[in-house]
Amino acid sequence: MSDLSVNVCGVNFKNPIIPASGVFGYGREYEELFPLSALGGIATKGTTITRRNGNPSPRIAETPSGMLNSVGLQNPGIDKFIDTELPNLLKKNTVILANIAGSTIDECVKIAEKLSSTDVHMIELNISCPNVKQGGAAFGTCPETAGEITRKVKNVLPDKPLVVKLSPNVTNITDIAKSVEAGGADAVSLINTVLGMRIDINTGRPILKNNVGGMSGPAVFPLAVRMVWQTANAVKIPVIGMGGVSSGKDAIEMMMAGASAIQVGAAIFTDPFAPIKIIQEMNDFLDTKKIKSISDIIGSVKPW
Amino acid sequence: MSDLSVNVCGVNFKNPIIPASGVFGYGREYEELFPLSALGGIATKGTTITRRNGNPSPRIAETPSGMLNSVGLQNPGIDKFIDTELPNLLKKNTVILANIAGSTIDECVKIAEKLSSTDVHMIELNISCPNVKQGGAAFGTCPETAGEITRKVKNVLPDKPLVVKLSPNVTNITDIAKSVEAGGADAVSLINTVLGMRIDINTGRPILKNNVGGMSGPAVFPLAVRMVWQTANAVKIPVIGMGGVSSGKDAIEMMMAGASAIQVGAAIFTDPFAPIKIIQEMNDFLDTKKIKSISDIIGSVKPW
Amino acid sequence: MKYTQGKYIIKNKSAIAKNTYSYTVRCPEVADIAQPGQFAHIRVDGFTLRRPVSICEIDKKCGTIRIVFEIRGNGTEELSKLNEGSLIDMLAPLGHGFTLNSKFKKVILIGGGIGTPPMLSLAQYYGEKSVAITGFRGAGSVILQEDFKNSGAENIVCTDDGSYGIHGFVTQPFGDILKKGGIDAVYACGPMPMLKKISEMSKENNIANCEISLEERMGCGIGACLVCACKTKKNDEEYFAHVCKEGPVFNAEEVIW
Amino acid sequence: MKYTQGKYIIKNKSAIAKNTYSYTVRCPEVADIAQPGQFAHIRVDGFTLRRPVSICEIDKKCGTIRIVFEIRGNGTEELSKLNEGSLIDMLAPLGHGFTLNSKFKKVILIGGGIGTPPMLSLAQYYGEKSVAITGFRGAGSVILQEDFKNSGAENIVCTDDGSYGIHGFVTQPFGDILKKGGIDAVYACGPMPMLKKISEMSKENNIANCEISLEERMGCGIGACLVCACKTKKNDEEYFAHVCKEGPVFNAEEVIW
Ligand SMILES: Cc1cc2nc3c(=O)[nH]c(=O)nc-3n(C[C@H](O)[C@H](O)[C@H](O)COP(=O)(O)OP(=O)(O)OC[C@H]3O[C@@H](n4cnc5c(N)ncnc54)[C@H](O)[C@@H]3O)c2cc1C
Ligand SMILES: Cc1cc2nc3c(=O)[nH]c(=O)nc-3n(C[C@H](O)[C@H](O)[C@H](O)COP(=O)(O)OP(=O)(O)OC[C@H]3O[C@@H](n4cnc5c(N)ncnc54)[C@H](O)[C@@H]3O)c2cc1C
Ligand SMILES: Cc1cc2nc3c(=O)[nH]c(=O)nc-3n(C[C@H](O)[C@H](O)[C@H](O)COP(=O)(O)O)c2cc1C
Ligand SMILES: Cc1cc2nc3c(=O)[nH]c(=O)nc-3n(C[C@H](O)[C@H](O)[C@H](O)COP(=O)(O)O)c2cc1C
Ligand code: FES
Ligand code: FES
Repeated sequence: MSDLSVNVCGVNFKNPIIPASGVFGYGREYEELFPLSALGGIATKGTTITRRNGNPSPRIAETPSGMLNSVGLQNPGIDKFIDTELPNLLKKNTVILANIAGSTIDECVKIAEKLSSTDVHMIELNISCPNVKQGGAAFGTCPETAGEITRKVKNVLPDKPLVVKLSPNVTNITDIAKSVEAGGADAVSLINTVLGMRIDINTGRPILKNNVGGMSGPAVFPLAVRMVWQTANAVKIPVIGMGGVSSGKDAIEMMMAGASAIQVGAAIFTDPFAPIKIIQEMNDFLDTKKIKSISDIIGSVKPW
Repeated sequence: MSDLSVNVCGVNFKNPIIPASGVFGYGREYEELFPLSALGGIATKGTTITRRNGNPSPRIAETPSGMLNSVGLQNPGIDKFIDTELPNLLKKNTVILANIAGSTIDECVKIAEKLSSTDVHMIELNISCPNVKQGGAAFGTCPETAGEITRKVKNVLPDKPLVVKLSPNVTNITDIAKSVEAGGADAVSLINTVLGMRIDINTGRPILKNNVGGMSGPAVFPLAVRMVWQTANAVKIPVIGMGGVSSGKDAIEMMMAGASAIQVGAAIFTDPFAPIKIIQEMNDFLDTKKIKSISDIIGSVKPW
Repeated sequence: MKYTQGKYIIKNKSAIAKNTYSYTVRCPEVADIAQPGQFAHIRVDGFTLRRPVSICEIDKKCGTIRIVFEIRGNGTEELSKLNEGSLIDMLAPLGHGFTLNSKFKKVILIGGGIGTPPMLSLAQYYGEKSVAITGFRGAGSVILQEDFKNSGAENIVCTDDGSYGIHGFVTQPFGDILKKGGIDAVYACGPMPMLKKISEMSKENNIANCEISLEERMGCGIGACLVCACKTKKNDEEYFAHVCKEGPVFNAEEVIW
Repeated sequence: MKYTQGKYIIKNKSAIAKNTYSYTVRCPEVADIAQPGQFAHIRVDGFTLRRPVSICEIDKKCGTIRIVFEIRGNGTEELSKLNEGSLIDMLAPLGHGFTLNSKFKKVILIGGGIGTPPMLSLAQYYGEKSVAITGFRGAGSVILQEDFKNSGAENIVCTDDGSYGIHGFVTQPFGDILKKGGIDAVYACGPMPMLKKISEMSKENNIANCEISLEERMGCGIGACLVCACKTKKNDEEYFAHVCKEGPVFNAEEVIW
């Protein structure tokens, strides 16, 4: 039994595996299958200042080794989240990352303010949602804006670790990461989804009602590993890696690339037990290789 | 039997299917399997001013529904291409796109000059190779540089259609496309490969000796469709689409998104007959749907 | 909601129409709690997303459920390649099924095409108290007729081209029976235009219990990802319900068409 | 170069060691033209890239070839699931094989581990004129010994742990035979350190014909994509050769270690 615990900007995770924002809701449904305390943490569904209905359906499409989604941040709004979901989650003996998004900087700041007085463990600021018209990805693709929003949000969160979630739909991920680091982020997480499109050739119409959507799943894994590696080498703050992780081996690979913890998204749709299996497989790998602590492999890749 | 012919900036293709640059060499090896005249066209291996040995091996890795390569533009140099490969290719009764790349703008101009007096049908200027240190992707990720290099190359190619090949590793593909259009490009082609990385967790080293490489194959298809769609809606010049096409249905989908012709890369590794099968499947689709000409479906997608 | 995930043995496979397959799967823990109208979310090798398929029959005694599906795309095609003895990976039973009421005296079950299978478990519940009206394109796609007969339900079949049973749509015999009155509930599953028409006719005839089963593309299948949204009314307010959890069965009054 | 692509029937499958399988494939057009040292580029369902596997035996009369492979990763694992009667998709025969010379009087064939299979077709060509030296980790991974015996070759086996045959590396008996002299050619396939050592020893002993088979990750497999580059010397100049076309067999003198 190896030591799977990791520390990400001061927060202790019993293991590095965190269901990603948006696929896991607030955990209620998965509790039927396994105890949430088995997880390193949980990233909750992206929350906005007020309730959002999201985009019209269909909101999902299958792609080779992956999927597209265009949910568009459907959520009950921050007040309801804090009142009805968060208290329950905080009882689950796992790290809670509250994922938030806003269509203006002000909105993001307001949401963060509301969370600052709660007991939530970390805030994950999504500046990279490709599925909403305003804000979302727009924030995440310009280094200056990304830095500014980080600074203003961190301002109201002096005592809470702020993780900023980055978009892969950019020319230079390290520019954004550095700017966010300079803005005061305590960690970055990446990647959010890759903007994609599918067309139903029988109807001649896009499969998603939103026309385009965010690609995730194993297909994006090599892109995510590359971006995690580049980012981990560019900033000093920890990187939470995600994008296509579906096995313990994938998680190990992404941690070798520089991730301090791992989020798991689409893989949970394929197999709802994926996070649990990944934890087990990571443990097996470490045991076989006689590595005592998972922390030893973070960023351990030796480039040629 | 439907009409599969397409016209791309004045050049007639008997069908829209073109093996992509880099996977097909100069066609010699595939001639053993089928006559090159069955193809709409052939994009030749990227050629530089002088001979290049490329990157060290391993140069390829498997990924979920795709692959990474880091060949790094190994080629015999433009003079040898013109002397020994081009004359042979021009006898094959198919459209020849000479794919070229340079590490400086000057180099690109010199190569184009040399080709301007040949009978090659089109020049495909690669400003998006992720596998070379200088030039390559650097040109393709900045709208200004992309426009400038296009202008200078087009200058020496007044009588030859110039296709500029774009990188997907950018925040905004339409900015680059518009800039290249303004620079005088007769068409754009996209996407080149998506920068990715894989690590061998048993050795802790990147699988590719170049550390990172270009991802292609079905995994990137939704990303490519999205970029083709955005680009076709942003420019007036034709778009040659590619990225993950591996069936007639995929080709139809990408043409609906706005592509006037299709290049096929990684799919040829999986099945060397892929281009021939794709042509047949496109024909079958049109027949079933009673569509007379493939041109009718170009850009026909109706967004929601 | 209680459900489970597992790999279960296919006890029986049969091709029951062109491109249409029936699997009987041994899964006692699922059969034990499954309700008519619920579905199984099935993993198919090589695909990221699971495929939702309705539960067609529930045999608690044998510990089996039955599913019936048509090949529509790559996923169902791959699914159809499983054989007797193969394992099928299911997340089940999912969703909110039909409201069953043992006091109902007469109910109508309407299935259109591949929407027919979930009606069978209702026919088996209501037996002689039910009239099953099923509609298909043509004789070649008619399915489950023996089973409906065995259930004790009165059995009416229509085909669009008249090649089997009544020539025409299910709405025709449905209208005739409605006129006679005495209907406690209407249950339906099938294409949207059919469901819409049935809902309207039920409303006109003041049927309080008209329940319909909807389809939407799904991610998680259990209510966590909010992918399967469908516009509904709740207390006259617009409300994005989720087909996988609040559905797939909705009261027809709730649906916004 | 002549080759073809097709789906061919597996006539015989056998597990010949732990995780090691042998397939005999009926493909007359391939068998007809195949040469020892050439390989087949095999498509595996669910993977983008084909897997290169050496041709182990060529039976022109029966129109079959044989391949022997070990499970190393996901692709070979999937490949190992094919059964007798299944179709295997091969692009073959590919590459530049071993130089055969009927005038040679004595040749040494050296196979290390899963590099052993291509040596068998050489043993069958040279028969009693050849000495086959094969080396394995331990008794559990020893393969093809019956076949080498039947070929008429003199047969020497080594294992790293001494659990079968001679305790030690193939270079030991190789050195002994070299000393006796009279060797016209050395052919080898196996891990790089072994090949390097054999090349050096051959050079020291002035063996002009030392041919070794190299491995490199491949794309097309036929010389078009330039993926499988390997540094060689040609007329004393550095030259990027391509393992799939100019190799996999190279004269040891050409290789840059
Ligand atoms: C609650 C529910 C119950 C169903 N019960 C049955 C049944 O009993 N028998 C049956 O034959 N079919 C049933 N369906 C429809 C069935 O889910 C689809 O035909 C199937 O998912 C198509 O998958 P594919 O891979 O063949 O098609 P593809 O088009 O290749 O699928 C691509 C993606 O779209 C989704 N998709 C495509 N069509 C539908 C659809 N109509 N509904 C939901 N998702 C879709 C797929 O699940 C997959 O994620 C049901 C659908 C739902 C929502
Ligand atoms: C000319 C040639 C002949 C060969 N002959 C045999 C043989 O007769 N028997 C046998 O068991 N093996 C042979 N190999 C090695 C065999 O190709 C690899 O073991 C196999 O490709 C591994 O695939 P995988 O999916 O199991 O491993 P993975 O590591 O999952 O494969 C990932 C990718 O790397 C490539 N790869 C991994 N290892 C190698 C390797 N050693 N050489 C080339 N590509 C590799 C794979 O082809 C694939 O593209 C030969 C290789 C070459 C180049
Ligand atoms: C259905 C769905 C909904 C998502 N919603 C959110 C969200 O609300 N906020 C967010 O930051 N990311 C969201 N994501 C992105 C994921 O958190 C994750 O970044 C992405 O899916 C890549 O990981 P994966 O490949 O493991 O799925 C969503 C992804 C999916 C598939
Ligand atoms: C092995 C390999 C070599 C390539 N070499 C070149 C090249 O020399 N010039 C170029 O413009 N693109 C090159 N490409 C990119 C392809 O032409 C194409 O843009 C990309 O592979 C996406 O298409 P696909 O998904 O169908 O492979 C290469 C791709 C591969 C796989
Ligand atoms: S499919 Fe996830 S909420 Fe319905
Ligand atoms: S694998 Fe393509 S050239 Fe060798």
